[in-house]
Amino acid sequence: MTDRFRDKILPVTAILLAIVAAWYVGAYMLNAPFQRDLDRRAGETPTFSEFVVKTMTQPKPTLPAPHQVAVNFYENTFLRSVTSARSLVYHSWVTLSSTLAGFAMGTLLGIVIAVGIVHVTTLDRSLMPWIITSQTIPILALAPMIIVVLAAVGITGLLPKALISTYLSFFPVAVGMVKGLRSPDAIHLDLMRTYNASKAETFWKLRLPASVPFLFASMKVAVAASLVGAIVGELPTGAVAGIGSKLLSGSYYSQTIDMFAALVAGSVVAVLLVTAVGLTGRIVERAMGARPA
Amino acid sequence: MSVVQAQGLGLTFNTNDGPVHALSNVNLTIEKGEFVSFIGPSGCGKTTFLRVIADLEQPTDGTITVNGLSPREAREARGYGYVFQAAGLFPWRTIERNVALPLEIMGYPKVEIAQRIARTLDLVNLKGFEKKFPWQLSGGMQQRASIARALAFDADLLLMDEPFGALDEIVRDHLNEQLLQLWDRTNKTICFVTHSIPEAVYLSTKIVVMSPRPGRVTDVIESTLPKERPLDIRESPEFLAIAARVRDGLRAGHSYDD
Amino acid sequence: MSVVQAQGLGLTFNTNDGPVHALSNVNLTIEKGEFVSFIGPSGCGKTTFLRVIADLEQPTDGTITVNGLSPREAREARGYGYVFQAAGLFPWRTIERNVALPLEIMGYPKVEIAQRIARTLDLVNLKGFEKKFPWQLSGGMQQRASIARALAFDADLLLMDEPFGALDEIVRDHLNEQLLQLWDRTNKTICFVTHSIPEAVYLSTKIVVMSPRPGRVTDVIESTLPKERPLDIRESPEFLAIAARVRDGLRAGHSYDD
Amino acid sequence: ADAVTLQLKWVAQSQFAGYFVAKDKGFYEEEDLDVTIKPGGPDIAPEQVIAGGGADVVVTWMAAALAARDKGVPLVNIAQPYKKAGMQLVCPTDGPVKTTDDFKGHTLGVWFFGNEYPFYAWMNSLGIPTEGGADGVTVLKQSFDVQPLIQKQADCISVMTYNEYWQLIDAGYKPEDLIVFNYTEMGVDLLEDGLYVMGDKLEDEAFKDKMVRFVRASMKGWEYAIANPEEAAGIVMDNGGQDEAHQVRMMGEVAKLIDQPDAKLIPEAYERTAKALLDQKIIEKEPEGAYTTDITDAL
Amino acid sequence: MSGLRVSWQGGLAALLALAALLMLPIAEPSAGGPSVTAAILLLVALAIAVDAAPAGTMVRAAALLVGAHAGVYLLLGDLGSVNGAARGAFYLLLVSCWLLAWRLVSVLSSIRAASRTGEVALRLVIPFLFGVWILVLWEAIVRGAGIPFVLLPPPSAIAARIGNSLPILAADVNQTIFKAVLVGYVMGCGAGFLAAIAADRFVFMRRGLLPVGNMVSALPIIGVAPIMVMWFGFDWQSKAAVVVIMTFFPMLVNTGAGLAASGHMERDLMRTYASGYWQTLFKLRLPAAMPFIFNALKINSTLALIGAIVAEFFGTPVVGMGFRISTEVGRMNVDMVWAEIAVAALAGSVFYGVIALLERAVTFWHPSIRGG
Ligand SMILES: Nc1ncnc2c1ncn2[C@@H]1O[C@H](COP(=O)(O)OP(=O)(O)OP(=O)(O)O)[C@@H](O)[C@H]1O
Ligand SMILES: Nc1ncnc2c1ncn2[C@@H]1O[C@H](COP(=O)(O)OP(=O)(O)OP(=O)(O)O)[C@@H](O)[C@H]1O
Ligand SMILES: Cc1ncc(C[n+]2csc(CCO)c2C)c(N)n1
Ligand SMILES: [Mg+2]
Ligand SMILES: [Mg+2]
Repeated sequence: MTDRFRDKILPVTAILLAIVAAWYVGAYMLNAPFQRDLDRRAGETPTFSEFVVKTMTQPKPTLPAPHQVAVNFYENTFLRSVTSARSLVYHSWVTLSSTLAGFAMGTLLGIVIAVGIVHVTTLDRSLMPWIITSQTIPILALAPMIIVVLAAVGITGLLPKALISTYLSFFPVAVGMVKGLRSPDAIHLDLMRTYNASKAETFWKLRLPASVPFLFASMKVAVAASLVGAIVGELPTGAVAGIGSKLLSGSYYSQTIDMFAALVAGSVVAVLLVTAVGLTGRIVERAMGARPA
Repeated sequence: MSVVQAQGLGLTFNTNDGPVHALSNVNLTIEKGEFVSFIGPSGCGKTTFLRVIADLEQPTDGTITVNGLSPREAREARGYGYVFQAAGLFPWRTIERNVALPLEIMGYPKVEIAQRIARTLDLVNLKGFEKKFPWQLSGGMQQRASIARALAFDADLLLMDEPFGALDEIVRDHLNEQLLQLWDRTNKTICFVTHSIPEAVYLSTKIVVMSPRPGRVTDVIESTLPKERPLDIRESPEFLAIAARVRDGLRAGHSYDD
Repeated sequence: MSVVQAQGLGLTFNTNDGPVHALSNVNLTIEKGEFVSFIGPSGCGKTTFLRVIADLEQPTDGTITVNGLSPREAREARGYGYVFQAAGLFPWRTIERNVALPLEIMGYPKVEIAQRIARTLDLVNLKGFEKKFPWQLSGGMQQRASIARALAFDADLLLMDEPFGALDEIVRDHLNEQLLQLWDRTNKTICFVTHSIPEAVYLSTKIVVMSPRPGRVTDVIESTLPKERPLDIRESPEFLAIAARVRDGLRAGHSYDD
Repeated sequence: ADAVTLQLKWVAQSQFAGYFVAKDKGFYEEEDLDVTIKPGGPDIAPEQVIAGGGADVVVTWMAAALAARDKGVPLVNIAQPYKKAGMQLVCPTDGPVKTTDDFKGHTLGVWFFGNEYPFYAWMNSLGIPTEGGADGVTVLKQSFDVQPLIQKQADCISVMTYNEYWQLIDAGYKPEDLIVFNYTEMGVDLLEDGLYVMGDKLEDEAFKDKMVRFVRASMKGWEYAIANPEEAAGIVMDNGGQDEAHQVRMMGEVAKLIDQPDAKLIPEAYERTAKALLDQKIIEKEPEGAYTTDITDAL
Repeated sequence: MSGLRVSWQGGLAALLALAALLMLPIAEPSAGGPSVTAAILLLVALAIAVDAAPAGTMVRAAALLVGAHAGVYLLLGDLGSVNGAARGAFYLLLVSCWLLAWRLVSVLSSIRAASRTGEVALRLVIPFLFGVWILVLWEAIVRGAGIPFVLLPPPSAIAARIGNSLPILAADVNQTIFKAVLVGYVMGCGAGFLAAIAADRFVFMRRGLLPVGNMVSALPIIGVAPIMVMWFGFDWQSKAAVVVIMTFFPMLVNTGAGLAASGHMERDLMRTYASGYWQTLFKLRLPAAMPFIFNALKINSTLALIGAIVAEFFGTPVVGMGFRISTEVGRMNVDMVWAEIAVAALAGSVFYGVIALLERAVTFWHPSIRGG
């Protein structure tokens, strides 16, 4: 118990406290100029402590103070029914579902592409450059057009958002897996050759297990990218539901506190997702007899 | 039909600082059922030659046939088993699953796989270590696991690259005997790299002595020992004579003789 | 003061399917300037014992001191050089840069590093391969490079785990002699694992015979051979007597004696 | 019922209250229409949506519609609910800009995405270059909020009378703290929210009839919304609007821009818009047939 | 082994060309008339015939090259300027030409180049052909089916737009890539790398920093970009900040995985030298981590570009690729949007290529580079 405290809780709290402290200082510094303008126009001359309090209680601050965000986050997470459009849980769930769909499709696509590239020379030579090019297309710039086009052919709802997540997440997986699938030692590949193992057997028995560290590193990046994709995909749908829509509607009205609460919700989802992938990775590696470090 | 037939075989590696002539003008014929040992100074091309037979390296000169086919065709016919110089076990498989690997690939039925694992692990004296991962084994145990892996399936040609290098004398003697029995019983052809002159003489029907830079065959000694070889044959004068000849060949190939 | 002093030393590995007793109740004292060989069946704990001395493994029972310090302190004082059972060269470094590695870490000056590289690579007969990468070397050459790496710096204690396992007899004899000379000249203490009984007898002042499951010391033989040892001492009756005693100890430790 | 899909130019807010009210109050149903309203957003171009077949009718600004027409999307204005433009430029009184003469050398926030034309037309008429430097103005692509002013990143910013202006007020500016340049008052405005359809579809009488019914119901919605701003704002909130008090206020301002809910396009305003766009080479050819009064005449 | 060897691509192409013959004309109205149609059919037939004949590889490749490309060139020309005029025969012949190009790529892929330059040339030509055909199909379908310009312009229009907007494109590239992307990329990768080292070195940091790092991973640009504009102003600095945030996490994760990738024996070896943390890091663990680190560098090279462009959708000066894209969409200048996208794709590919070359040089020892 005390070990747990020393090893886990203490460091995380310490770092979080440091961030919160820096955040307060930042909130003061960023909100102060506007507060000064306000006071000047109103002809007020508050004392320093009054002034500090004012910078922390603006309704639409440039940088909301942590407690403002915390209160908003708490209200919108715990005090609302989870089906209400004002509940962050509801919005997080909407985002999470398209993230997971996109992540699953992206990971699969990434692996399939990597397998193709590693096994088929023609693909390696002709496809890889264009996959790279595809990622340099600012998909987020095209996201609205894509959503529009898909809506025109009748695809709406979860799928278009998930497709954007897929697009963003398949690339890290493909790049990592190409590397991973090519990483077996020469001696192991030679061994498989001596058995005249088919490509499929070499893949399942050697290349895939050898690529596991690369796969999980890539999947962590991919799941985070999926989340970003899902959030961005929610913007052009008219801001109906999801963390992205909260961010968007917050930004129209400069409701920075709402925006930050939504950002916090997004980050919590991210931590959960990345941690889940990390844990899965560790379980898989343990099952594969990895030697403790 | 000869199992291996090499003619004017040469292999040159291109490296960052110039070519390395690993093999040059190697002529050698190995008949079915022979037990051939390769002996020679470190770096003389023994491993390279085995790799050429196994179609893991492409010769740059000359020709070679394996079972009358090109090495590639022979490999595709799963004509041989190979024990590498390093164990090369898959770290994510337990010992028994490592031994099962070639059997799975060659499509043996489940029951038979289990039997063969048990039999070969017993042969190399690794009973009780089935469920361990490679890094939990000592160096010699890993090497034995890799031998078990190559013996688990029935290949007519066995290529063994210093399989007993990390084993103590007693185990080595034991495995030498086992190998001879196996060879005798199954009429396999065996190509065997070793650094031990007594081992080479004890096991082989033919000893190939090589010398380095460039790697070539300097002597081929046909053994006159009977096929039946008790361990104490190693004290016989015939045995010692052959050993002396091998030692001379070996010494001649060396760059220093201090 | 003894260099290594082990008392009631035991080490148990916890594995997925139960504990493995790698060492149990090992008592051993090694004095400065001794050349100690460890010999024993595969898996009896030789490597483990060396690793305990080197502070790479923590004993679960008993005590051990190295140079009067704990293994950890001794390691931090850079008290020893270690040659692993496998070569363990860094693939991104050429051979000479691999040999340079410990020298860089220990802060030797540039000029001296160059000299030492040249000297030790010459010693193991790898001249001309300075600029090659490890995968361009044969197995024996890699092993020699790793020996060179351990000999390049001046450690009072050398731990060598089957350093000559992949070498042919001629090179082995050569390196045996070189090692003896070095030991004689520098008064190092050497712990040497080998599977070759003649090698153990030829080199050592003390031979430790071990037996497995659990690994323990079954015999400690103090050599009566003189310090000056020409190669042909190996035919002397004294030599053969010691060798026989080692062989008996080894055989006794084995589970099968067929 | 006949299906109609309407694509808005922006998110659900009182700017589009008439359509939401018409749907909510059943005015569309009365006309035997089944209307789907798709909200827009910062990167949705209604012109693209309609060209791709994603909508039957769109709400957009005339400048954007004519630009699309120039690119081969045959958009036709069938009704113009907004008579006046709501866009204006505001500068704080304590800032450097007091009159149009003070613009030189300062930074102005402008909305792009097709909303920049009135600004450039105005600068053109003032003869001020927009490439920056001491003699010109530096243009900043403004985000859709009022932060650039609060942050003092721009000396003046664009606002809508019905939206961002009130956000400034909410942020603590008083009306007397702000200098306002209103495009309509300066006579350099371009027509804003109008209803547009694809010209080729208008050849179909049934479609035309559908549009007549649609516009009629929509304008009924606007009338109702102007008369009942609180209720209209509530309906907007039900459809995804944010901040009820703000929506009520927006409804009041929007009513001023709509003026008469007869949906008739004023030809002079159209001519002015087309000329400004031609002058700035935003469109290349003089637009023809870009509007029709057939629908509004049939109301 | 003489006689005819018809590849499946060739056979299918011949069948399609025959079918097209029955469904003429190509377009309504046809710009070139029957003589052009005849020429196309002739070219295709000739290419198929030469490919099937026992000719040398080079001859066959040349015939296919000419047949496929001259054929499709005439085909597109025959469409004239009328959009949406294509008929069934047009698509049949299009696919027929495409199959010939496919066959060409297969023939080229099978060539074992004798020289190094030949090898390099092949490595370039094959993806180039692949790309050319993406564009050709795009052009043909957009024009043939008459897809509205504002939805998807044909590549020819995009190329024309690139041609006469070079100064604008150059200014945008300078603003977005040379300022925001490069600065942000270097800082973001650097920060991720240092954070991974800190987390590795100090248990405290590992426990505390990694969860926080994970949080950063999900900060969506849409939420972050406005905040960065608040903090760093509307010029490129705020875009660079967005890039920093986007590239931080992949680097953190991959460096972390890489630092765990060195072998046990190697680490034991360093212990026997009583090598300090930093020495072990620099001499063993970082080199062993390089394949992972380059993974992150590659992923980040494309992420950085996306991030900088999208960040410009918020507040920016009136220059930059993202600014141009969002503005020109609103103006219905979709060709300009695609011109920027094309430039972004080109710049991104070059960026990626440079990193891939660097990777080959640095991790030459890794099995994936030595050939796996
Ligand atoms: N991949 C390679 N690239 C370059 N040179 C190589 C390569 N593999 C082997 N060599 C060189 O070829 C020569 C022969 O190597 P080989 O491995 O066949 O020797 P060996 O006889 O098996 O030696 P050992 O007994 O030490 O294992 C050596 O000089 C070695 O340096
Ligand atoms: N990390 C480990 N985890 C579990 N068991 C281990 C581990 N390392 C070694 N062992 C076990 O400890 C015993 C002794 O191993 P060790 O490596 O010391 O043997 P050795 O005497 O060096 O043998 P060899 O001559 O084959 O190298 C073996 O039974 C081995 O399975
Ligand atoms: C796509 C698009 N972007 C901006 C505007 C300008 N504008 C008009 S209303 C409004 C919302 C606040 O009232 C804004 C920003 C627009 N019309 N369409
Ligand atoms: Mg070898
Ligand atoms: Mg050992």
